[in-house]
Amino acid sequence: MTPAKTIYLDYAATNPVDPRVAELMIECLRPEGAHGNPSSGHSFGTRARAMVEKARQQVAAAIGARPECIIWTSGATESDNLAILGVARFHADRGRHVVTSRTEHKAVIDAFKQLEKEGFEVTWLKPGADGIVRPEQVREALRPDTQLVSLMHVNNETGVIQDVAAIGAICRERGVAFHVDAAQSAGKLPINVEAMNIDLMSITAHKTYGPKGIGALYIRRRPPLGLRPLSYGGGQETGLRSGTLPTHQIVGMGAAFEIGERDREADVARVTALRERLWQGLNAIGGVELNGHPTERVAGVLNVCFHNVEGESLRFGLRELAVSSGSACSSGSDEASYVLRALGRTDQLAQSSIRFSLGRFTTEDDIGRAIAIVRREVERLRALSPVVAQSHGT
Amino acid sequence: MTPAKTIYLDYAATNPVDPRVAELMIECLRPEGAHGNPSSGHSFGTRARAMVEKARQQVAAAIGARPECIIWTSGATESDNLAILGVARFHADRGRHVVTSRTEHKAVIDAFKQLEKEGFEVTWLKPGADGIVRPEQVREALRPDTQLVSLMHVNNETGVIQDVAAIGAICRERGVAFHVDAAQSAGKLPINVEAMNIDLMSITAHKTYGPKGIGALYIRRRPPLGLRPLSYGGGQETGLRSGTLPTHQIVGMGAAFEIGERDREADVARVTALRERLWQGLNAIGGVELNGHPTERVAGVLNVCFHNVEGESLRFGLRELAVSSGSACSSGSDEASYVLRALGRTDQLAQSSIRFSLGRFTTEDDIGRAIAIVRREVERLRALSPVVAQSHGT
Amino acid sequence: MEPEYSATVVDHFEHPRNGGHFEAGEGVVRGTAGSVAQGTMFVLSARISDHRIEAVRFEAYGCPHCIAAGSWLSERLVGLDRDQLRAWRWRDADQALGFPLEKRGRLLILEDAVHSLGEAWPPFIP
Amino acid sequence: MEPEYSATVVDHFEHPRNGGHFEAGEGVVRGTAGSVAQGTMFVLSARISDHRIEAVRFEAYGCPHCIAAGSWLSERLVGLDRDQLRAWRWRDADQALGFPLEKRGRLLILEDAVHSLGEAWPPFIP
Ligand SMILES: Cc1ncc(COP(=O)(O)O)c(C=O)c1O
Ligand SMILES: Cc1ncc(COP(=O)(O)O)c(C=O)c1O
Repeated sequence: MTPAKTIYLDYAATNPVDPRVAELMIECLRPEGAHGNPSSGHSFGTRARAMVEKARQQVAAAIGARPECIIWTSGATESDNLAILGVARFHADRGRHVVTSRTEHKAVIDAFKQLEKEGFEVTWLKPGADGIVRPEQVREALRPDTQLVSLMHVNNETGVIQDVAAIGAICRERGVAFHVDAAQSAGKLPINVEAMNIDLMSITAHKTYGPKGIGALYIRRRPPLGLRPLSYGGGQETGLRSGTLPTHQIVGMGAAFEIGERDREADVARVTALRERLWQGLNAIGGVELNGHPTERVAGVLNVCFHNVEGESLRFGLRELAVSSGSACSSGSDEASYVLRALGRTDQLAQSSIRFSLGRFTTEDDIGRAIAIVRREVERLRALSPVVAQSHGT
Repeated sequence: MTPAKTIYLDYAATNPVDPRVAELMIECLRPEGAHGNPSSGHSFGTRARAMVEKARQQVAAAIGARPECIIWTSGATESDNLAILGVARFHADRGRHVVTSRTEHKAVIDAFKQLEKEGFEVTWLKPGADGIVRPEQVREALRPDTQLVSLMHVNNETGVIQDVAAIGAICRERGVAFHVDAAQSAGKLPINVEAMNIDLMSITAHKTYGPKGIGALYIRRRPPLGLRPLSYGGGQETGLRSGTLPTHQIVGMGAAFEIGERDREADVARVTALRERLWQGLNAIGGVELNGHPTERVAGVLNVCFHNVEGESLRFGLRELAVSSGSACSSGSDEASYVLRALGRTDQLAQSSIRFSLGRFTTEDDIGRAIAIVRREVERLRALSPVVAQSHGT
Repeated sequence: MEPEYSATVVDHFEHPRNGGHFEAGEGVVRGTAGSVAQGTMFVLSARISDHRIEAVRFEAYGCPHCIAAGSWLSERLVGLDRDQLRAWRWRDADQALGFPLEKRGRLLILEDAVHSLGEAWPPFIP
Repeated sequence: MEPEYSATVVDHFEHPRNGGHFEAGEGVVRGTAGSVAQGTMFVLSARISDHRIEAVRFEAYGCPHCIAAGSWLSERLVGLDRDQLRAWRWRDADQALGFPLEKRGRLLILEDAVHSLGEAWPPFIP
């Protein structure tokens, strides 16, 4: 099975680079490109620096931030860790209670588990069966010694949207730092860090048609928020993130975010229509259920569980589709998605769930073919199943 | 002054990407490129994964390591921090003494300063006036509670080479973990981590004609060396470095290291000849001195101090040359290079020092023009100087 | 990473032989083991004639290895008598299909299904 | 990042006026301030005629701002008398050349050099 024949429906794992973005990156990589070290004082350096600063403005503009609040990282994983470990460790003497949810990305969950090892107490909020954490749950979790709340904007497995603005308002009112993992929402939903009272926000380029290996952390600067760096060195990015700045990567992220925000509404409308069509097609097969909230969801993600079909066989049967179950980092592992388990799905149903994620380059034809393939496989496997008779669906 | 007219002699700060490397990266960035997430199970993922693993072999082969000992990072800064903070923190209960030198890169120095804050005791070795740390100094510094020695292979400011093999042998004998920052030596000197008894080694692509923003840490695997990660998440790279792997960047680093090692001897011979010519030309101006050991040095770096010329005026006068004083991350700052200060240079002489660094794309013509420009400016500034009469040199 | 599947597994998974079941009736026996909650379930049904298995149908809920094993088995059981059925062991299937170590347990469920078929086979059936 | 230099600074740095010094002799006075160790040093020499400065030469060790300041000053001092020299203040140079805040101290060395020239100017010179 060559990738050419495979239909890519795994945009939530990573995106191809938009050709317009790739062009700009390629220019940087050419011999005549801006190859200087952005920290160097000479003309090669200042040329690269100017491109880095332009990209910072582009990214800042896309999320309603001031450019000096953006610091470059290697991706959302690093941004999440820098925000969570950074704030908690810096303010550890003021309090050791922190709050997050059970359906966060591993980068957040594992950072909080590390904090537990360092003596912090973590409140793990449990979302409802629809995947939503109610703002009231956050309010109830806050204590006088709470330093940080971290909740994602859009869940990577289900596409469910959290009401981060309402949660931000609660945190601001109580003077608790609020971190949002927005890896899956940038370019898909309107974001305004100021209006939403977000203090720290993780973003990454490769979920928004930019390159892999570059991300950013938004950090509120007024009043300043103390943060301990993860690593030390040349002192780039106001000392919070040392290391030579990768100009071509940053240029790519800047362009990707500018395009993402400019074309957002049109992109979302197109993707929503395709997703609707996919859902109608899958639903018609019968014995399927949507995972997560039916409407509070991002355009491109559809997570569906298939009754009476074993998960591994379903995935293998669908190998002409590049889709995923669980998140990419742990996919292929036999464990059921902890996100779907937290939403109350049984192990079996969680394992028989498939995340279809669509994006800018998904076509009508892709969707039509995908529906046909899923129908064929689900029906085929159900026909072999000893339990179909006694179940709902077919 | 446009970069086109400027002569790039700042290879030690960063390299342009070799066009052969750029081509491979560009292929990844195209719509038909390997854009999958290397952790995904589907064909897009496995295609990207295969490229990542090929690059791992290329990098491993270039340094005499087994591929499973290479883990990808965002650059040498992160590798240095992961190695130093990672080993020290993991083994903190077995001992809190660590050893390094005063002329390391900031990424090493500042990681050790952080360890001091965490209760470790650091022995800061002082190199001789030639920039060399004698292996005996290391032996004398070792104590029963020493956990880690970190010394760079090639100094980024002076190009001086440390005898890491001899130091490695001492550390191995004493069972102390030995980390080497080889950012400046990969592709310039033969490296064999096994033969040199190196336990951890930091490398970065952008000093070896690869892209900025990607590096690696070599970690000895047998016997295994405990390490605490800097950040947590998807569990990539055996849990030591989570985050989506940037295929195009890794492909670039792999190719850059393969080419670097294959062409090393020819490259070094060519660059050595150019550097010799540059040194002859500068020396003929008079009143100049080489910083660092005269022969134990890498081909491409020439750090020269100019008597009786004030540093800032010299640098501004030489702005047709992209050169640096100090390292890129701190250049432009008024402080004299701490590396040259540690070699016993006065503040004034350290400030009047220029690092010329040459590389694969430096031409005879570049060197000829550079010599003429330096002679012109140095003579011009000295003619205005009130102190030339009473000094050596002219 | 996705698990590896041998060519035999892929073949049987994509083109399962003898899927389904025989309607209950004279000369038809049925064996079953496992459950959906366990992630693996087999239902075997066999038509018996002249003290030997004449034909087998299988149904399976499980991973591709399990579906392939059901299909593969449906061909191998033909011609066996009741004692041979009761003596059947999982190793043959393992050898033919190359189950990964962590999936061996599922072959024991298959073995149980075969034995359950043997149990269901009344000694008096012709 | 490299410091910023105004167009005036760049012009004087690249084309310094009146660099060098007059040989000691009648009507020639010399003022000096600063040192290499301080990073900034000025030597001014002036030819005096009719109680006024007729011509100035400067030597400077220092940053581009300092070299520019020496050059700029060498043109401004012409025509000044002894009292004017002693009353000279650094603010004019700052205004003309735009010294960054952290370099203001170097202008005080320049002022010292001007005053030292004034001290060296014997009242009896014609
Ligand atoms: C919600 C969320 N957070 C964090 C990440 C990690 O991002 P990165 O791969 O850029 O480290 C991802 C995707 O992998 C994600 O979906
Ligand atoms: C010796 C040395 N170590 C570490 C680094 C940091 O490398 P990077 O920019 O890849 O983080 C550099 C260069 O910047 C260096 O020269």
